[in-house]
Amino acid sequence: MTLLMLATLLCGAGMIGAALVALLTRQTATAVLAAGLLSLFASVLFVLLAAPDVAMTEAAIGSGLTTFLFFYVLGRIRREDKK
Amino acid sequence: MAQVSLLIGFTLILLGLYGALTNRDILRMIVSFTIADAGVNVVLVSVGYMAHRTAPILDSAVPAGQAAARIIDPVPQVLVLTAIVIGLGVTALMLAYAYRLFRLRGSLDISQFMDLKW
Amino acid sequence: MIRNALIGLMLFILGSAFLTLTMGFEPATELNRTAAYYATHAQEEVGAQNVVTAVLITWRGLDTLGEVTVLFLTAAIVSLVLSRSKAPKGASGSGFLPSGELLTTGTKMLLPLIALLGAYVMANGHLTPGGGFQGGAILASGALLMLLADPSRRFGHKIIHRVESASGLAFVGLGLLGMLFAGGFLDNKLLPLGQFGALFSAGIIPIVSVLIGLKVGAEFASILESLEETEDA
Amino acid sequence: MVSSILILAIGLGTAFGLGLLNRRRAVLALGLTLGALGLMAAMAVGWLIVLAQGAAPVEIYTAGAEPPFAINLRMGLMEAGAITLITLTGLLAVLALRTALTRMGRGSMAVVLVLIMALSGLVMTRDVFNLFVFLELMAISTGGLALLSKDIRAIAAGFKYLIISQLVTILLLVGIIFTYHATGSLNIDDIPETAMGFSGLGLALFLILIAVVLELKPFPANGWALDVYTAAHPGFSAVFSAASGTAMLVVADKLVKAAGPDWFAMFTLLGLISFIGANIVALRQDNDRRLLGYSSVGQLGLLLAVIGQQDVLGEGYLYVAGGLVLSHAVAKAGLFWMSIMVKARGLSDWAAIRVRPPLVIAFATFLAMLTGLPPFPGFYAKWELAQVLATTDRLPILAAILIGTLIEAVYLFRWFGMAMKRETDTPLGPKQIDCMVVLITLAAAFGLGALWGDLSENGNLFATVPMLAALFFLALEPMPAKLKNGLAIMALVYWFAAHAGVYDPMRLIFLLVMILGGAVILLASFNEDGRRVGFYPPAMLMYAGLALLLEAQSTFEFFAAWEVMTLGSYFLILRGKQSEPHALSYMIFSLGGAFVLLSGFALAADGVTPFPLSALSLVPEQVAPWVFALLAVGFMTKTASVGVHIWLPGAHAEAETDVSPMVSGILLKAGLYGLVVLLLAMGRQSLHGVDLVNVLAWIGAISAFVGAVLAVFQEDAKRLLAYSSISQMGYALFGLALMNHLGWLLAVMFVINHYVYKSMLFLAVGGVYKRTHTKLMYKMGGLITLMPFTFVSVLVGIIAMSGVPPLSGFGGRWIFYNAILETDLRLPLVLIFMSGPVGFLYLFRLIHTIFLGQLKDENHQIKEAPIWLLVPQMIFVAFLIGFAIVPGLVLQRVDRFLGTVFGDQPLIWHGRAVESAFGNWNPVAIMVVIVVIFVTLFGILIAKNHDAVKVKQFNIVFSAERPYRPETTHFAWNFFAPYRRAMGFMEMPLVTRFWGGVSEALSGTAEFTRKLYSGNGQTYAVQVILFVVTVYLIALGGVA
Repeated sequence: MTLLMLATLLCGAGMIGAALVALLTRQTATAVLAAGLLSLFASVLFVLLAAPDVAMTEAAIGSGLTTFLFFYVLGRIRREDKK
Repeated sequence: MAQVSLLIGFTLILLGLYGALTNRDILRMIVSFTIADAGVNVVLVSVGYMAHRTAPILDSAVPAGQAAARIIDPVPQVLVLTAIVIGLGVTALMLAYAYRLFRLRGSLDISQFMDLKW
Repeated sequence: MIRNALIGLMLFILGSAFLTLTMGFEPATELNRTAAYYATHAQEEVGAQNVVTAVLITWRGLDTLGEVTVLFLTAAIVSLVLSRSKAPKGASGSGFLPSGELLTTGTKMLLPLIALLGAYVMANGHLTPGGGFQGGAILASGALLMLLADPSRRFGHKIIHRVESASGLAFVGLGLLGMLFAGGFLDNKLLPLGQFGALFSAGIIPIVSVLIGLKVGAEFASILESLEETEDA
Repeated sequence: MVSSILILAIGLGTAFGLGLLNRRRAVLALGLTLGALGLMAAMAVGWLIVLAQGAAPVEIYTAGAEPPFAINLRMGLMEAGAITLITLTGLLAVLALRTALTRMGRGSMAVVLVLIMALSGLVMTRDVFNLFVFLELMAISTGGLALLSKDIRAIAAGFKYLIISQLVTILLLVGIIFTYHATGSLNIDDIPETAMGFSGLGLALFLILIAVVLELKPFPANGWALDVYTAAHPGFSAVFSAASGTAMLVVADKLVKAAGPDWFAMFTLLGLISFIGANIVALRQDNDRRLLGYSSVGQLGLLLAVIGQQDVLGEGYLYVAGGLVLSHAVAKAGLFWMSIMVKARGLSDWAAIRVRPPLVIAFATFLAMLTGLPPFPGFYAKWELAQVLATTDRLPILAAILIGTLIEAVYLFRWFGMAMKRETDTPLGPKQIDCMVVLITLAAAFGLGALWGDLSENGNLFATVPMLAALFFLALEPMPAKLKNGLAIMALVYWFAAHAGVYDPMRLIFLLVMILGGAVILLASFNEDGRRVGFYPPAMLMYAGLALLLEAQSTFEFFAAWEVMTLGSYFLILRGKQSEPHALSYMIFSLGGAFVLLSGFALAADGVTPFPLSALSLVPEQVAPWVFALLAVGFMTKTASVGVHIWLPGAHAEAETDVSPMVSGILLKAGLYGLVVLLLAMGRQSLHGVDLVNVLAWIGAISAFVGAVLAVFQEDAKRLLAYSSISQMGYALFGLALMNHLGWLLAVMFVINHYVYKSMLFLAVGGVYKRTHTKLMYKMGGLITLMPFTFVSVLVGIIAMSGVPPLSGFGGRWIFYNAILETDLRLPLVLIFMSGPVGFLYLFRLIHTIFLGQLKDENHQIKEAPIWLLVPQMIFVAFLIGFAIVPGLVLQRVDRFLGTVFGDQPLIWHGRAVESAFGNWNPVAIMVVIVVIFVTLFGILIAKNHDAVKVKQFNIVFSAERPYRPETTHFAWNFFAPYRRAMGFMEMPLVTRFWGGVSEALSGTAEFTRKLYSGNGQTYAVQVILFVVTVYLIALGGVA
């Protein structure tokens, strides 16, 4: 029980930390990565909260596809910005 | 346990909102919204959490007869699944808009897009 | 600065509302009547081991249909947003340079595996964690990989759109069949429930799962396609 | 009926299926989209018919399980109505959007289908989370469809919209999950009635409800929505306003119903703020689409408030809310679709529609509908609403709603005025289909009006002969004017003949003046050639209102007739060349007056429906004075009593030649009729010890005096006549307020006389204007030889009017002096006495400056006025002389009737002579004496004529001075300068300045407030959160 609690707290700290990084960093790319990391932490938290389905989805969609989409758009914007 | 994760979720929502309301960069606003969305998802799942119970899957460990006493509430999880997918959709859409807006002005600063007012 | 302080203050008040909710929150000790119903009826009425999938696809099937529609809508609109400028054939619009031999070969090897995994996750949604959405996302990541490996290669538009439309139509059609032959829109008992725990069981859930998976994968591929085909400014 | 889930399935299935089509088959895809929407609409209509016939609402279960375990939908009357509206709007919108949709391809069509499907789903679903899913679908498709516009700013608007919907999502989801936690169910029907509280379920419900309110774009947290309205394709804006708005209202309704009456106050307050705020801001708006956006926001606010009032509306709730929703939706959609054809965005660019009369009719109809004028559903709804709010002592809410409506009317009718009177460089881009879409909407507007009238317990305006006649003239528009004029006269004469025998003498007098008098004035309209498009429908609408006014037995009928009359006369006045601002101020004052009447009637009825006018005498003592005061103010607005008179001079002076006598000679009498009805029923009332009737007498006296003084200083002949009307109506008001037999007889005399000589003078001056092309008197002069008939009619007119013997004006004065000798109102009496000679000052100018003196060079060639203008004048001349000789013909009957009212008989009629306590009046003898004197004097003058010396026009020596302004050298210019020095202070535009201040203040507020809408999407998001937090704090304070 306490172990579960500890893991939860750790996850929470990780998420909030990632969120802060995402908010405070100057680099958009870092922010996107931090948000992806946050999603990963979230899926761990979901496992802890006995929600494996949600965890899978969050991992695949939240940290996977979303992050990729961000990078994709970011990449294009950067390249065009340079022109 | 549930309260702790609720707090985590709410904190994420507020952090996300703060970011979305203070960052002028459109992409950063969208990132902030995904953080807030993650927070909402955590809140939803936390509400369904019940201590000392297992995930809502009826395998050999949890026979159907005992299910009502052994599993946690599946409904919030279902809602979160839906919410995550919808969140992806909205994020993708906002990103496409952001890209279009960027091509319009060559800038991602939201205060550049104030042609419509009053 | 004043603006940020104001925003902070506002969020503080909002936070205090959230705090009230948290403090007043008492975790349930018993399943409420809805959840209890699901827990006790999942086996006999739906025949799915994974209660989440059972709820998602059967009892809250209309939500799921709506959610698939959200992705459909997003794909359609993303293509509208970006449609003004299409890249000429063969030219890459992606932000990534053509990749090396390794990635290309690796992709060719990985792709069947990814597809298989996706199919597995989809088809087993009623038994284990996973289901249409997760499987669809896995398929989508396959498409992504393809794109990374060979950005200049076009997806088969037609195939994507056909899959997108056909799976959606089939979903709606299944729902309507449920009205005709069973208890209502998207009623699971359209097909026999089969043996509890088997792959081909749980009524239409596996079929719907696969349809959802295909649809999600196709929609995401379509979004990627739209992004990909946009010409550089 | 087929299951209503098919409506969703068809929409969704078609949207998915479109992807199977070949990309190039855009037209086929459009056809499929239309077909699907048509099918959906047909099903909705089918359900509506079944449910309207009393079938019970149907629950649709999905997944073969009962709620709350599976999602269920409900199809009830409200749902069926809303979905019918939504699907039909969608259908027409696709037609309107066809070009954009085919350009963007099948994907865009799929999005439209999904949007309409989602809106229908929102309406039907009974599950909160399902609601959320549909809401997201709505938000996403809205964000996407904003792109259909060619305006690139639409991209930013769509993005702003998405930002806000993210915020809404967050609030909604948190609210939903805690509601689920508290109730163990996601079904709306399982939400227990919850007190407004700020913990647990109460707070969760707060979050859900506020999220729904946000989707209704509440002022001031709505900049994002306005940007969408401004930039989106109007074909889509119609859906955004009409269909999405309706769906969200239904959602708000079902959620708040579940949450219980504790939340109604919040909805009402937020709704009213939105209604008034948005309308004020709209005052400063000059982009048509954004203006419509503000109006949409306002209307949704009004409806939110109505949802909040459902506790008192009871069974009438659906009727009221439905009437308002439909009025808003149909009118707004129609206007947005019209704006497709108008190619430039300024308000005055709508002048382009003038080339297509049907579009003008549509424009007018939609505006009338939005303002809640008859015969449209909003009118019936507003009446019902006012009744209920007054009965339940919610007068502040009623006042707020009426003020908001009035502000809305200001900018809507200003817009109409601009469209009618200004010019634009951008021609109309009319396409057959766009016109068709608008005309279908127009037909729907009338259909709904008929339906709502049919459902009303107060009777259907469409079932009245005068209304039908007025509508008939709409159909006659392509005919030549002369034919229409003949028909109009026949119709009026017929109506008069059919009712003359039935009415009591008092009403008969008004019937005589309004209907038969109207027919006489219409003789002058034979002067017009061509088709005269846009004249007869409003004229007949006005006459229909007047006819119905006299027919009215209940307060509803009276009020409906009043509004019909106002609407018709507004369009009529607007026809004048320079009348744009004046018609607007006429409309605003009239509507304001009408709203005061509405409140008075509602207060009096206390929920009794229908409430007979005669029952006004039975109104309980504590409210009676208030009712009296409200009604009196309403009627005095129409008679242009001092204080609310500023609309009159412009409106009467700038109207067309044959319209001026109608609005002056006839329309003003409607106010008097109202006062007669009021005083007959309620008699004397006193409020805080003040005798209200005495107040009326004072107002009458002041109006009589001030009106006369102002008339003295006019240079414009028609304005002079207009100001004189204020004075004349003051007399009549004073007479009525004397509350005795003779006073009333005086008022009746004035009703007749004022009609006759004012119509006559307006026609005469109009004739002069037709020839000289000016209304400024100092530019005329010497016309006596060129226009002898006109001269005669002016001469007779001013003799009659100034009350000198021998004509009927003298009879009026005689009765009048008798009447005031019987009362003890000394001070106003002095004023009235003084306004007599002042009146003579201005009347004298009409003859002197126009017809006597030197003829101007440029006027040498002019001819007598057109024959058709002279015909009615000569009829009036004959009548005046006849009436002067035998006043008894009419007056005796009224006198007898008044005897039954006041129970006395101060006049004794001896054949043609009359005798009172103070003396006698023998009209024939007077006539003989005067004619003898006149002939004698005339003879002497002719005999002496050879003494006169003729002077040439330019036989003037300037003593080396060049006049700065040439007109100042004319002797008639500023004729009464000495008086101006003495009495000029009376001219000080106190009242004008007061009303100017009111309008300045409103417009300043608007200018200040709209700066909120900075255009920055992030600021909008901050505003939305601020809105939520503020409401939360206020509600928290309210609960604590």
